[in-house]
Amino acid sequence: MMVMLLFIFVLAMFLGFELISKVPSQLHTPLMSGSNAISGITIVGAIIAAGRGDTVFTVILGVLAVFLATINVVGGYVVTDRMLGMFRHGGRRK
Amino acid sequence: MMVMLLFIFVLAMFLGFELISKVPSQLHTPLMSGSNAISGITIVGAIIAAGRGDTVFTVILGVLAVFLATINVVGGYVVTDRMLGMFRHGGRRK
Amino acid sequence: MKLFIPRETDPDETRAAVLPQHVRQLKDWGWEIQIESGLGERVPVPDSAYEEAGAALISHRREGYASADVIFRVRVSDKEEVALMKPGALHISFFDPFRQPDLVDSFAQARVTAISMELIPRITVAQKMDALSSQASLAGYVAVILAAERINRVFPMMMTPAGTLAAVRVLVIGAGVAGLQAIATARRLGARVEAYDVRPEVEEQVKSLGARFLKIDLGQVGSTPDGYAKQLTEEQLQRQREAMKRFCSHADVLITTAQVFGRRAPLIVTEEMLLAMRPGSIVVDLAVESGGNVEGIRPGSEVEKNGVLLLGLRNLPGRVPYHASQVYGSNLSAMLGHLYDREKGHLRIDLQDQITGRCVVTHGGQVVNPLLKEG
Amino acid sequence: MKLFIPRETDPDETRAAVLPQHVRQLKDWGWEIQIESGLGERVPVPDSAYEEAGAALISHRREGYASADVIFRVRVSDKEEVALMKPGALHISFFDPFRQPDLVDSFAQARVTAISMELIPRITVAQKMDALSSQASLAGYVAVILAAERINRVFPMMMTPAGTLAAVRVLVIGAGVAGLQAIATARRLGARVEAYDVRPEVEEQVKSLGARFLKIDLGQVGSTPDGYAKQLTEEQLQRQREAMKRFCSHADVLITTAQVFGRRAPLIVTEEMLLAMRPGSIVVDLAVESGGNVEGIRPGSEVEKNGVLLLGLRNLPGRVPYHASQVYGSNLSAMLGHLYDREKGHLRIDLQDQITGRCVVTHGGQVVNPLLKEG
Amino acid sequence: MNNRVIIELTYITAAVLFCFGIKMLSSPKTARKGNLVSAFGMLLAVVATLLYKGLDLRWIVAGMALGAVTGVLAARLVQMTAMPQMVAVFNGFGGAASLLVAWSEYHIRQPERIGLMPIAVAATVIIGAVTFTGSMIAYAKLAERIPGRPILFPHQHLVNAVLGITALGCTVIFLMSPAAHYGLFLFVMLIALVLGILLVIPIGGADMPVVICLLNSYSGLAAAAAGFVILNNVLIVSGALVGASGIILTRIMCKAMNRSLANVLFGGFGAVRRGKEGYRGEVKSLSVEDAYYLLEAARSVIFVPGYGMAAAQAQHVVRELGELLESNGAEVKYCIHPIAGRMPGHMNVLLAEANVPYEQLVEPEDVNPIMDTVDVAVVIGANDVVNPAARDEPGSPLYGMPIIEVDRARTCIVIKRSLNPGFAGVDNPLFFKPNTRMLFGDAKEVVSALVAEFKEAA
Amino acid sequence: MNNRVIIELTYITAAVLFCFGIKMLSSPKTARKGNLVSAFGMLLAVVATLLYKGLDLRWIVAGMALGAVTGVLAARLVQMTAMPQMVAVFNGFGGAASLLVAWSEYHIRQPERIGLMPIAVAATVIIGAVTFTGSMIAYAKLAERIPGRPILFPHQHLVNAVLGITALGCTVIFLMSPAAHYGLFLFVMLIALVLGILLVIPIGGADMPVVICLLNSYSGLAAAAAGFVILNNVLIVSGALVGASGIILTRIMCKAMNRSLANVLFGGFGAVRRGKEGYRGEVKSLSVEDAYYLLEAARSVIFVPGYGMAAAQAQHVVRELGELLESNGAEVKYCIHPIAGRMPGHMNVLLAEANVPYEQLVEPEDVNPIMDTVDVAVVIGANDVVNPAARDEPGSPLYGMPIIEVDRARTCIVIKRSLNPGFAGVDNPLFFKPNTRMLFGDAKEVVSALVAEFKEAA
Ligand SMILES: NC(=O)c1ccc[n+]([C@@H]2O[C@H](COP(=O)([O-])OP(=O)(O)OC[C@H]3O[C@@H](n4cnc5c(N)ncnc54)[C@H](OP(=O)(O)O)[C@@H]3O)[C@@H](O)[C@H]2O)c1
Ligand SMILES: NC(=O)c1ccc[n+]([C@@H]2O[C@H](COP(=O)([O-])OP(=O)(O)OC[C@H]3O[C@@H](n4cnc5c(N)ncnc54)[C@H](OP(=O)(O)O)[C@@H]3O)[C@@H](O)[C@H]2O)c1
Ligand SMILES: NC(=O)c1ccc[n+]([C@@H]2O[C@H](COP(=O)([O-])OP(=O)(O)OC[C@H]3O[C@@H](n4cnc5c(N)ncnc54)[C@H](O)[C@@H]3O)[C@@H](O)[C@H]2O)c1
Ligand SMILES: NC(=O)c1ccc[n+]([C@@H]2O[C@H](COP(=O)([O-])OP(=O)(O)OC[C@H]3O[C@@H](n4cnc5c(N)ncnc54)[C@H](O)[C@@H]3O)[C@@H](O)[C@H]2O)c1
Repeated sequence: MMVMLLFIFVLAMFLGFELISKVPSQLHTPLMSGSNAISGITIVGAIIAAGRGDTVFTVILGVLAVFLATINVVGGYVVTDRMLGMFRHGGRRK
Repeated sequence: MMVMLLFIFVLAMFLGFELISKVPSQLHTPLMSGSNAISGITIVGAIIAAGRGDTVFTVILGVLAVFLATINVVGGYVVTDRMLGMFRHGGRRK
Repeated sequence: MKLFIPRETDPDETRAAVLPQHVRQLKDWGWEIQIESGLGERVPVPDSAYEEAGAALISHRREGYASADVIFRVRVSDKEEVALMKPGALHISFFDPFRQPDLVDSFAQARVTAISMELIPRITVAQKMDALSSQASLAGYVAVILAAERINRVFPMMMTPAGTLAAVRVLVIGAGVAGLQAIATARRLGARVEAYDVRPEVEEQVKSLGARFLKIDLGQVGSTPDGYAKQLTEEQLQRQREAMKRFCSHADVLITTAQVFGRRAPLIVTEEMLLAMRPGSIVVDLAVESGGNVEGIRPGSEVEKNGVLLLGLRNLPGRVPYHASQVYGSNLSAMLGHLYDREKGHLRIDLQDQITGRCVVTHGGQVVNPLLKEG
Repeated sequence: MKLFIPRETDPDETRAAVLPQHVRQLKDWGWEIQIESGLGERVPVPDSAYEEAGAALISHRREGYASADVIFRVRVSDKEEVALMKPGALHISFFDPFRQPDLVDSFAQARVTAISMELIPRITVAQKMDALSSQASLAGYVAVILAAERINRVFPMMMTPAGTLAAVRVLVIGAGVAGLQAIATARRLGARVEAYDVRPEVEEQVKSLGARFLKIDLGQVGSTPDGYAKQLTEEQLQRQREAMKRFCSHADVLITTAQVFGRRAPLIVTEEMLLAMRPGSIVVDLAVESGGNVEGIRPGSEVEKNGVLLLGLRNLPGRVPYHASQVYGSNLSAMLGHLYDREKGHLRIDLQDQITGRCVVTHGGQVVNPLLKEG
Repeated sequence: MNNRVIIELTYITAAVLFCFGIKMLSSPKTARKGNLVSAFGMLLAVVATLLYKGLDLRWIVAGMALGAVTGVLAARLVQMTAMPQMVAVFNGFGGAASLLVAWSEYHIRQPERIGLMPIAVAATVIIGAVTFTGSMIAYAKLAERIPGRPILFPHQHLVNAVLGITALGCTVIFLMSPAAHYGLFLFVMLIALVLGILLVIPIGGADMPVVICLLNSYSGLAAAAAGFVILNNVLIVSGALVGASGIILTRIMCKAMNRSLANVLFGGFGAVRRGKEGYRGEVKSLSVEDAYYLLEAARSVIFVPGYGMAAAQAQHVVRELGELLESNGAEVKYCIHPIAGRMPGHMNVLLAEANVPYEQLVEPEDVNPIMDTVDVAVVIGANDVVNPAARDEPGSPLYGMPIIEVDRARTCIVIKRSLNPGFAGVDNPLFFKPNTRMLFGDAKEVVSALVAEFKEAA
Repeated sequence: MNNRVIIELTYITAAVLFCFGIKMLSSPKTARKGNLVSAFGMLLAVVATLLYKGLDLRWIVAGMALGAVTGVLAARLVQMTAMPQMVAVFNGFGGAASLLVAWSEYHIRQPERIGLMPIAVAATVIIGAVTFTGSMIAYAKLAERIPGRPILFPHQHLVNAVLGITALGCTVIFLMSPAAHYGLFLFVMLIALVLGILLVIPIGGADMPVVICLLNSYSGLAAAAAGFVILNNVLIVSGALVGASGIILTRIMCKAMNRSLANVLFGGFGAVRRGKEGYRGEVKSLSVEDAYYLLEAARSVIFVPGYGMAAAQAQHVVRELGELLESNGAEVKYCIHPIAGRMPGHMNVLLAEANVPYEQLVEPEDVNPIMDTVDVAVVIGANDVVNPAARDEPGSPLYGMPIIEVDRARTCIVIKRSLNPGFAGVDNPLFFKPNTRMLFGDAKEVVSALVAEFKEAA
């Protein structure tokens, strides 16, 4: 099981390296911000941790995690979209 | 388990699509032949099938599979190497 | 069939109607070719070269005229010469029949078929016989070379240890065939080139040669179906001159090529504009033979006015006589090829043909050209 | 300090030693500037333009000479003029002191410091005063324009409906400053250009302009530390002529620029080679003033030989007098700037200086130039 | 760490090496090394597998030794020209091996109910079988054991469809209770073997490389499917990699032949359609990328510039494209029609400015006689000068004018912004010819994009 | 299919959407859509997770609602210029969330012995903690809550090393019997939090974007590690994707700043070295790719052509590069030194041939005064005309000659084949200046390669 997860991890890393190769400088920040939003995927773990309700303490940790991860996810996507929306108009590429 | 295998399968497919994008025409055949050799990875399955020795029939099937897969693997790599060796010298790119 | 090519009699004419390469080509068609001795003297191509190509040399043009089925010339023959030709003969040359009604009549009376190279329609299939284009293109080139030779500076920009030499500014008015070639040549030499034309579609063509197109709003201007420009109204001309004044004052070299088919060339550059130009500037007028675009220019001469040199030289293609003869000869051969049926070995003047019908002036003792019949 | 610029007396000279822009610059340094009326007449630049720039106009050169600390000229002053100058004055011009020992003596006797623009060393820091280069570069351009104006064909290849016009083939012999500029100009006009030079490092430079370099194996040829070519042995010259014959016969335009510093120009193109050329070809010899590279060429004239036009015109830069004066004036100003200490407001002739030491001919009543003292 | 973990980690390493190998194989500089990298990965995978406890190695080693010797000999002795068919054979063996692996697993495990394993078995067997016989036919065609031309028989379509549906139906029944239907299993295998033959036999010999490439992708999928059967990661990953990259490669190869995959596979069927409504035939436009593949594979290219090149000021990029094609090994000429452009010598001025050597400029008379041997003619903003109506249609206003007969080139790419006529205002049947491809857009932009494609691939 | 399988399949879909999202985000045309695609993937993943049986949704929904509102408000209300620090905050929260997830898992499971789970817990906590505090410091610096300049204190290096080793040691002890060492666990977490602060605080504000990008990569790794803790595929895949692509992006950003990552991270430490042995200082050469990143990010570029451009006949590609830079938004000029080349006007002829408009040609007098504002000066085969010795060294044979003072540009890229001197035979101290980068090679080849980089990225 663990080995398989490792397999998945390695493949995903490889894919991550392949996916982006050349990025125009004005996209550096949006790309960073967009992939930062993806790293908020930890929200999945947070939901599970919070939802299982094993102990009060873990629920607190979990809900806090959900809260923080949600900010990361939602804020990350919205801010990225805002940045990209700017380019559309005032940007230096038509 | 199966789901995880599927996950691996999907990631690998994705990676396969990403890996090659533009191939000069003189490399078409070598690339085909080289990746054909990789598809001989089924030799791993063949070895297992042949080695477990469950029934005579499956051993026969397995050994036949090992034989065929080995031809695929060994022949594939050697023939690819030969093709690529040709380019080095007489090839139209220096 | 017999072809005769007399030498040109006009003292200004340096071109020959054909070069040895054309003689060779027509020989292949089975024609008999006579040339008057000295035909290529000013090109220069020696008589011997024509002989080698298969032409027979004669020293009296009289014989040639008398026996020839076809006569090639650069400039049209005069009345006396026409009288020598045999009836049914074909004479191909530049003609300008509108200004020479008498000569047209002589051709008709002598029952000589006259083709005017100026009247060949400017359509795609007729391009290979389009002598106006081929000569205009050379004239455009020569105009720039002349200006470069006469002007007191170098054309290209040069950044040198002793300071930057500014590029010469060339203004081309009228970007037809000659104008475009002038633009191209000036650009090659590194000048800053601007151009102006009344026809709006020319803008793209000018830009395709890397020059700037000047726009003047004149309201509605059309072009005839043949691609020639229509004449402007006096008011439009006036507006054009106003705008032009400013452009001219910046130019070191001004080349004008504006013509309107069948009429006097429009007067575009006035004395006043010339005065605004810097001393040492050059003006070349390619329309000088049809009246000139520049006020005060004298056909056939170079005059200086307030330090500006006005070049009104005639026959600019004649300054590159070798190439001019080469393309003109090819135009003539192409015209003959169009009329001549190589299978049957005879000439066919089909007045219904879209090319022949437009450029034949007289045929069978009649003035047959629709343009001449109208006017 | 006072600067005087007389007008040129040589009837062939169209250039002026300075243009108004230089007057303006020197005024900024605090100099007082006098010019002889008519200085820019043939450029043409009117006297008024100089006056506007701040020069004082005088009509008698005598006064000018008498009071000037510095005199700028294109061509060197003659003995009578030298006699008018005040001792200690500085005279900057082209000079050619090797051929005029008497004049050198006059300068020495008059205690006038004479600087010869020809003797400025060809090192990187001296480039802005290098008048030989700046004029040679213009000459190279003019040579091509002259050829284009005179030849009977157009330079660029054109594929036209009336056949393909072959590009003119230009052969440039001697690819120094003038030769390179000739190559560049001919290439711009679309010619096929080939070039030849004895110095092997020139090959790369020729190719950098898109022309073909012709190689002739001559064995060992060197160049002086200044970058000038060494003289060839008679045997080498002979071998060169042999190979050259073939190249010349293909050329429509032949431009020669080969010079050897301080000696007669090498004779490269013989009568025999000229005979091999096609009628209508053009030969331009830029070395004509130092003896000519072409046999039978006559300095200052255009002669036709077997249909080949030999241009031996002198003073080619003088045919673009405006730009020629501009760069020459800048060279003079740069030279003066090198000698003049703006802080202290006086001239300093430092014979140890790597530039000054090489180009000063006479100073303090003595002939000080090392080259002249040797020979 | 236990044996199992070591094996799995080695598998991961092998998979990574395969990734690198394929990547490196697609660039000329690293291709040979890439093949070695991937071979090393394979070695690791095999060695790791041999570490499995409880394997009886005797037979395995025998089979491997025999296979290795056969493989090396075949690969070494085959003639250069026969390599493609060799690859087909190898590929077929790979498919067969996967089939056998799945069969043997099925034979032992005899699953009672539907599940992923029996599904995987069925998939492996069908794909493996088609790969095997298909590859063998491809081999036979290339080796000319059977005729290379498309072999057609009546109702081919129908027969294939019936066979396919039968196979599918039987598979479904089989999957209901796999263990109970050994016979059906064998029947499906048989049908798949026959299908492999029938699918490849109507395809022409010239298209075989594409078919082999596709079958190669299949054999990868078969291996992946076999991976699902025996629950083995490395099979799944490697098989999927090959399956995916094989499909991409197939697409690339089709483009280089200016064909669609469907056209390759089913081209043998049906009569060739021929429009008869004048020029209003079919206009086939292509993408810049497709044009790149065409040009990349071309050995001789002729550019035909016209007024559009001038208007777009595309001369510099055109010359650049020409240079790239030359360094790619193609012979490149620029054919200049005397009336191209809007003034005599228009094209000359521009091409001279862009430094195209005079030697590369040719006239229509030089090119027309050898036009049939030209791989690709690229018309850049020209129109009237390449209008075949001037040659073929006595009624046309252009009739009689000599043209550049690009319609006779193997392929003709026409770069212009629309189907609008040129200066003469005459419609151009060239745009509707079967071997013409329209590449719509501004000449400069389009040619720049082509240049970019070339540079990217370098 | 059971609930579990549906969830997992949805996770697969989400992972695929993330892949597409990241890919699309890296191209201007598709970036915005890419962000939406990835957001949709996230939605799927969240919804799927909520389907898990037995989850108590009340608290979760509350936390999510609150988080969503906060996130939207923060993202909407923040000023354009403050976006980067906002991203830093979000990123820190992500790291903290991963930390909390691992902590809670550890709290419940209390593993007795070493194993993958406790290892993953330790990794998550350490990476998550560093990400959290590091991001907060980055935020504070950018928002100027604390000074943006590098904050240095004595023995910084040593302190960090001691802390790092302590954390490592404690982690090892902790891993021996994790359940028994709750205190140690908290201690390690604390150290990691402190380390995050110490690592970022000495880095200058201008370098913060790179740091945030790196921390973003870390938070991806933290998520992946958390995935190992709770054995969840989608966390592992997404986290690994972000971890890997974040590192690539960090590298790209460093290159665009002409810095190495090490230089960014540790640049604050140590004194700036300064060579004093004449020109024999350090020559820094750079690759074509690095030069691309520099040029891509430049807003003003000056080309200085010299004889080498002529010799290589590189004028056409130079103009092309100029055009590409312009369409990339940079202001481009060509500064021509009067003596460049081997004849007066040599550069003019060539650039005119290549169609560089006269308007873009400038003289040294125009450029030198504004040289400090030029982002990149590209010297193409020039040498003597850019030799600062002519300005600085009275002993030099070139002394007194005006030069183009490219050494004063922000960055100067010199393209030539070697360090050999030019026509004047004088060595050039420019090549050893700190802001000079040598790009060795034939001018035409190098500039073509740069052009290719630009086209590839388009
Ligand atoms: N050579 C001469 O001396 C001369 C003089 C005058 C007239 N002509 C006439 O001009 C014609 C010359 O033939 P040709 O084939 O060169 O030109 P053409 O027949 O006029 O065709 C040019 C084509 O270029 C396309 N085009 C225009 N701008 C473009 C752009 N920016 N990008 C891409 N394509 C563009 C146009 O199609 P889209 O609009 O679809 O893009 C047009 O169909 C002949 O008919 C000739 O008679 C020649
Ligand atoms: N303008 C004139 O009229 C004139 C006339 C004669 C002499 N000069 C002299 O020429 C010099 C001009 O200065 P400059 O800066 O233009 O040239 P430069 O100082 O001569 O330097 C040219 C540089 O280009 C490099 N180079 C040569 N071929 C190359 C290639 N294929 N690709 C890349 N680089 C190449 C060489 O370095 P690598 O070998 O390392 O590549 C060389 O250092 C001055 O010293 C001037 O005095 C000028
Ligand atoms: N299809 C063909 O084969 C073919 C061949 C040759 C020419 N043509 C067409 O015919 C056109 C005219 O050819 P041309 O050069 O012999 O024309 P032209 O010599 O009659 O006139 C020269 C130019 O002057 C311009 N002009 C006229 N009045 C003007 C004014 N007041 N101010 C400014 N410009 C003025 C005209 O527009 C024309 O461009 C060409 O441009 C071309 O389009 C077509
Ligand atoms: N560093 C500087 O600042 C600077 C400035 C100007 C010139 N220079 C150098 O000085 C060189 C010479 O300049 P120039 O043009 O005044 O030289 P030049 O006028 O003395 O001679 C012209 C050319 O003729 C060539 N030549 C001589 N004999 C020949 C023969 N028998 N056959 C063929 N060619 C022959 C010479 O090699 C030279 O290239 C230049 O090429 C340049 O390298 C340097």
